[in-house]
Amino acid sequence: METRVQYNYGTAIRSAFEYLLEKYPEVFVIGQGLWSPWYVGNTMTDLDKKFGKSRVIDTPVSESACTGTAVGASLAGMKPIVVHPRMDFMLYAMDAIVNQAAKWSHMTGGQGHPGVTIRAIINRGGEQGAQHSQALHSWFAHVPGLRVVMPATVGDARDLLIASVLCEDPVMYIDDRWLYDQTDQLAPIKELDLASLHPQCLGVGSDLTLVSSGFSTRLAVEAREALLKEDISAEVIDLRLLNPLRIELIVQSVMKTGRLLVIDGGWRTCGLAGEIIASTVEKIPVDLLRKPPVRITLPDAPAPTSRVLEKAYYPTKKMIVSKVHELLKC
Amino acid sequence: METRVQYNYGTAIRSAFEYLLEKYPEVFVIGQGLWSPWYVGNTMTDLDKKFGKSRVIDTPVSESACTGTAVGASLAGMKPIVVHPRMDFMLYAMDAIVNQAAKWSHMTGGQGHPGVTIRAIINRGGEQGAQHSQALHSWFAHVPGLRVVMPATVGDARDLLIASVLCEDPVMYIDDRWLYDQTDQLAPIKELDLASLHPQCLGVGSDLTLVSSGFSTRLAVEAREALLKEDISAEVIDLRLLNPLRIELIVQSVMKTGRLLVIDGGWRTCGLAGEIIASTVEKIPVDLLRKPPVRITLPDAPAPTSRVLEKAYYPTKKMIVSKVHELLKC
Amino acid sequence: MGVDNFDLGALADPTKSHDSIKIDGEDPVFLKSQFRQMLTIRLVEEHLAAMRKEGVIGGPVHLGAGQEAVAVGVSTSLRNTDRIFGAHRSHSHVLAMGGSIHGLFAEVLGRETGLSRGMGGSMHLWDQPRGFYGSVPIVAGTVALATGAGLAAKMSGTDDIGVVYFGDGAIEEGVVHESLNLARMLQVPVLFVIENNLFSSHMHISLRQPHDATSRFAAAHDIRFDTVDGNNVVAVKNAAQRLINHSRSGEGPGFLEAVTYRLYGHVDWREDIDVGVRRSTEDLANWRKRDPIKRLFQGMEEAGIFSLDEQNLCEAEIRKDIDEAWAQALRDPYPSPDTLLDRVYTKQVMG
Amino acid sequence: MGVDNFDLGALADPTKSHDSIKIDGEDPVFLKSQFRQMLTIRLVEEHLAAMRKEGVIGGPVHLGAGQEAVAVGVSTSLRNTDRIFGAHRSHSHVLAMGGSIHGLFAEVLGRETGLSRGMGGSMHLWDQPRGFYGSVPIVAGTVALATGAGLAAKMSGTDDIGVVYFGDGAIEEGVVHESLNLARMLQVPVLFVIENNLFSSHMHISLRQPHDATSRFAAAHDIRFDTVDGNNVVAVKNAAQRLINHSRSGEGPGFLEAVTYRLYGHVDWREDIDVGVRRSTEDLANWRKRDPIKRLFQGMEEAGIFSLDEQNLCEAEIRKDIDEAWAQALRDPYPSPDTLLDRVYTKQVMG
Ligand SMILES: Cc1ncc(C[n+]2csc(CCOP(=O)(O)OP(=O)(O)O)c2C)c(N)n1
Ligand SMILES: Cc1ncc(C[n+]2csc(CCOP(=O)(O)OP(=O)(O)O)c2C)c(N)n1
Ligand SMILES: [Mg+2]
Ligand SMILES: [Mg+2]
Repeated sequence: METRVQYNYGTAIRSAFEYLLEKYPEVFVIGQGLWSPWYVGNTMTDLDKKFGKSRVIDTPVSESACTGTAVGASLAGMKPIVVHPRMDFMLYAMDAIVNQAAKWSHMTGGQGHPGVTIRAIINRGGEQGAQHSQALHSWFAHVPGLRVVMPATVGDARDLLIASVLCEDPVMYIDDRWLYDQTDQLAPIKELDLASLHPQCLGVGSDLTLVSSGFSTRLAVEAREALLKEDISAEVIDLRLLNPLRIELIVQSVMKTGRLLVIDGGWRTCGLAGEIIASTVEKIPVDLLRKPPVRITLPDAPAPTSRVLEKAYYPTKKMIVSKVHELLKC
Repeated sequence: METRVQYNYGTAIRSAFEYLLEKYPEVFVIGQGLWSPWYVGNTMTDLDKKFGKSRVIDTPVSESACTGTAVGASLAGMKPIVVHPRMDFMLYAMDAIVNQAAKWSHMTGGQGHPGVTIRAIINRGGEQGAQHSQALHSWFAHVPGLRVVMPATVGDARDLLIASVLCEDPVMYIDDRWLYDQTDQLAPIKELDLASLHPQCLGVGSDLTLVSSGFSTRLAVEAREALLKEDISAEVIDLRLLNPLRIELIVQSVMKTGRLLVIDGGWRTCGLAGEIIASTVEKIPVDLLRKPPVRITLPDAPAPTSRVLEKAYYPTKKMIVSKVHELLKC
Repeated sequence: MGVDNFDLGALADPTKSHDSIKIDGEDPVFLKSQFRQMLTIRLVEEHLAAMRKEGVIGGPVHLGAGQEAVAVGVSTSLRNTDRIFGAHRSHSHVLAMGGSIHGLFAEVLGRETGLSRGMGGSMHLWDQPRGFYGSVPIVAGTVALATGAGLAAKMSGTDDIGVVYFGDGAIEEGVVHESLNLARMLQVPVLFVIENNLFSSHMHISLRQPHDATSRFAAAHDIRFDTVDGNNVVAVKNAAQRLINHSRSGEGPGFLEAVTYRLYGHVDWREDIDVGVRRSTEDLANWRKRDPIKRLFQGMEEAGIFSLDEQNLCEAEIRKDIDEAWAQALRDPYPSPDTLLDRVYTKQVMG
Repeated sequence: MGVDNFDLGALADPTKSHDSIKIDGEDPVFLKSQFRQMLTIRLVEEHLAAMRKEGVIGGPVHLGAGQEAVAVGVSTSLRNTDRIFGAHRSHSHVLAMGGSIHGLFAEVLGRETGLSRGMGGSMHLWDQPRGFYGSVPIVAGTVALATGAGLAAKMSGTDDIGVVYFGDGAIEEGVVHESLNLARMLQVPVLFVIENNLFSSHMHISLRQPHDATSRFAAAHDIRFDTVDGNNVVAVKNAAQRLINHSRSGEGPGFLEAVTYRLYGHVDWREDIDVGVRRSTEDLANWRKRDPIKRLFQGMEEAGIFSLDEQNLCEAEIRKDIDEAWAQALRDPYPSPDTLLDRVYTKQVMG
């Protein structure tokens, strides 16, 4: 029998870094806070000491050049990971990500492969406010050429980071600090192929379909458990990969349940939740839908600071449960 | 009777600049190419000569600082317009737009008003390729705090630019060079209030609803005319304002027609077309939909250069007409 | 191409500049007010440190204790029609313009009566009536904004200026370099104040830049600059005044590099001794000898214009203000949750 | 802080440096190959100008005629394991590394046989087997990329270097300043080659920067630099060689400012005489006297190692190559429209 080891989401990420840095000399990590004990939680502790400061590089406050440097290194055969301790800071690095990394393969006729991994951390709450709380995954899902990964489970936190780094395309790996305390027993590492990754069903159900990714999946799983106690059976589908989006499993599920609720921790307009609804309804005969699909997202407002407003701002398990009640009414 | 004057889309924009610069001393324009005869088509010809180079400012190649400077000037009571001759270049300016302009009102408790207008030109085709062709309006529609305007008609090109500049919020005004040759007779300028702007119906119909904005609206209008010849009656709704999005008119129309086709010149995943579909189906009893809604967008690929690929890349009137045929098939 | 002054030398050496501030020729009344302002800022921040440690404050506070002479010295020449911008470490910038302690406290506590009406917390301050046009925690996020606010002043024909406080870390962001060039080309009246405290969070400047004098960039951009001991309020004041006069009289931007040190760590109450390089207990002890408040006190005491008793009295008065302001802020209401969407736009969407 | 050399002076003066190139001590065979390369690039670009004017070429071409000495001089010290990046005006950068004329033509015409397989056109070139890692039209878009490619070489333990060609406009983008600092701090083997042609599209450098010597930024970032007459291939070659040796031997980045001028306007075949300031007919005539090809010819002719006949023969051979390559490219197939989605990702999504 395989021996399984206990991890939390944070240490699972760290173990992926360790695996990559040990096995692949082309891997290096660059970003702000990598020599600090606090910047990225417990996900990179002492990696600089173990692998040296020339492979785990802390940097000046220069998101644009650091990201571009990683893109360039990847074109030259390295497998760099650039770390942004907050996704908000990446707004300085959009050219490197969107104009360069995402386009290079296409523009060069498939000859250039910027296999860079961009680790973007969602780090919200704690009264940090509008510039320190953003979850911009929908933006990156909009950009062809990027792969976007959003692990919800401890296992995916580790294995999808490895798959991202080994992938020859530019990958946005988006983790959420609200997940770091989740624990699980993990089997030994298997290298996965990102191009053949599917969404996963984290709980079978027949009354309705819940779709989500990242931290929202945790809420969905918790809501499913609460609903089970009321004899409501929700199917939970965790997206994992937002770009290219694979919708088949969701379509199948909604064909079965006839009801769809999408939960997303990003903004509503032109966001992921709307995309899931649109992609699903496009593919389903209208008479199989029992109710109009519904989404729970952030309200279309920047993140507030004051704790009372933060409480009103973020989706909760309770909101999901009560939306499900509405959806199942008559 | 009002006297009407002949404009094309390009000269209509220029007349808006002229009106604003003449009437409002707080208005100034800053951006690349403003002293050039070719950068921005015919939309700003000789404004620098008429109003002086200190109010019509050509700049170094520094999109980030120029945009931030306009944001700061607007906080201090000016009504600046920053011009980006290609939307692609704005990827360097995302911090100023998304972290700053979009958030300032909220973060300061409604005290700071960055009433800046950011004119972003979609300037594609002509074998210019992936970094010179982007239409990122869906991104900006995703960001609360920004207003996003996309004029499709000659009248809107003029009047919505004026409304954008007079608005106290940050506005992305997005025009498309493929529209510049459209002509119309315009009545004298009336100052509109962006906050009370609605989508407009550009052609009543009963068989299906076409929704679009910007250049896609031109395609939709042309397709409507072609369809009329086959006795197919399409309702065309032009969005005008993408953020905050106002969906009521579309919902009403689809309640009537039961069929929805959205056309958008941006990418598909997490884009505007999907949002329109999601927002509409959420609000409509499922049994009123006769067919699953459909969208026509760019394929999820960067813009190619080679002319044969360009031809395959961009939506056309023909594609709309044939999609409509499918939608109406039994 | 020879450039001779890329390094701060003694200005960055914590064993230097422990001497009392030379106050010859300065007005005693004025000096006492500078002292009082600096002490107020210090005590306010110490209070915030304690309350954050206790958990009463829910969000991060970036304390500038040790750096008070910069904002106080610069603000001497500012007025409330100027347009001043800060960053994540901006309590001093607001208070030095006469900002309300209660307004700051209420904001840090997320109350409706706060400077930003409870929508900003410590990292997003707004006090426009006093000339403070806002601070935000995106590093370098306000540098171009201040340039624009200065440009606006120029275009309106006033002699007001833009001001932005930023750090030795912020100058590593490309937008700062773009802003310096743009400000210079448009001859914008804006003062770039760099509080060079030698650190960007855990990273000493030697880990981030090949030289520690950031004014080398002002030189490269042809912007008039000065470099001063940022823990000497008189020196800061005089240099700022010269640069501000230069901008007010239409001669374009200025750049003031004030070398200083923060006595707390990067965020909250800790000292960050264990973090990064060159932030040793010894260094910190030395920088404490260079405390801008202590050194001004010594200078005034030696000149016979101020005494320990006066200082104690002053301190007691400030503490009373702080206690009252804090107590009031704790009683103040939070914003109502149903206002969450009210300020996303200036006007709500209308029918 | 004194900096004494912020301005290009005579190097930017079109009435100066009309003299023939001094070739003392240079190998004649080598010089002739430099000449041939420059002439090839010139004739290729003149052909492109004509074909663009005729409408045979569908997309924009940014011609660097007049600037050939830069790429040719620099490439002398490069090898195909280096990692070279360009921008919108990069025909010369590819050709100087031995890139195929036919590959370039086919690319400009959008054919499958092009350097980028018809997916890039003139503004997106790729020739990795010859060390060319790509060019793109986003101004300054490749500067950080080249830094990364240089870093990769260093990490792999080779003495290959990164190289990036960019312009006096590009240096106004913040990312360039960030890259200079990062390259310096990580001691990256990368050569920043700035082709200072005094213009960014219609804007003369005096409208955009307070000084015209961009190497002042290299100085501020503590990067070794040199400034040369970019129309003198020998001077470029020697300066580049020194800086490249410095990088190859592990001493970090270098910065080469080559002052030059483009004989065409910003884009396509026009001369842009009417546009902007300081691009007068007179200036252009003077810069033609400073033509890098003409001046090398003169130098070689005066030294008795080259003649008009030899030049004519050389030109005829090149023209033949060009005609053949063009004819072939016109016959080559376009990419098939159903490959539109094939290269968005390296692998297609699988079942
Ligand atoms: C764009 C961005 N990058 C990184 C950070 C994280 N960060 C917050 S403060 C800080 C240090 C900035 O140093 P400096 O500008 O010297 O200011 P100081 O903290 O010394 O006052 C950093 C890196 C951020 N807030 N924004
Ligand atoms: C980010 C961005 N901003 C603006 C442009 C428009 N543009 C194209 S080339 C150019 C001039 C660049 O000048 P320089 O770097 O000196 O290169 P040169 O054209 O002189 O070779 C500009 C502004 C662009 N392509 N990308
Ligand atoms: Mg600092
Ligand atoms: Mg140039």
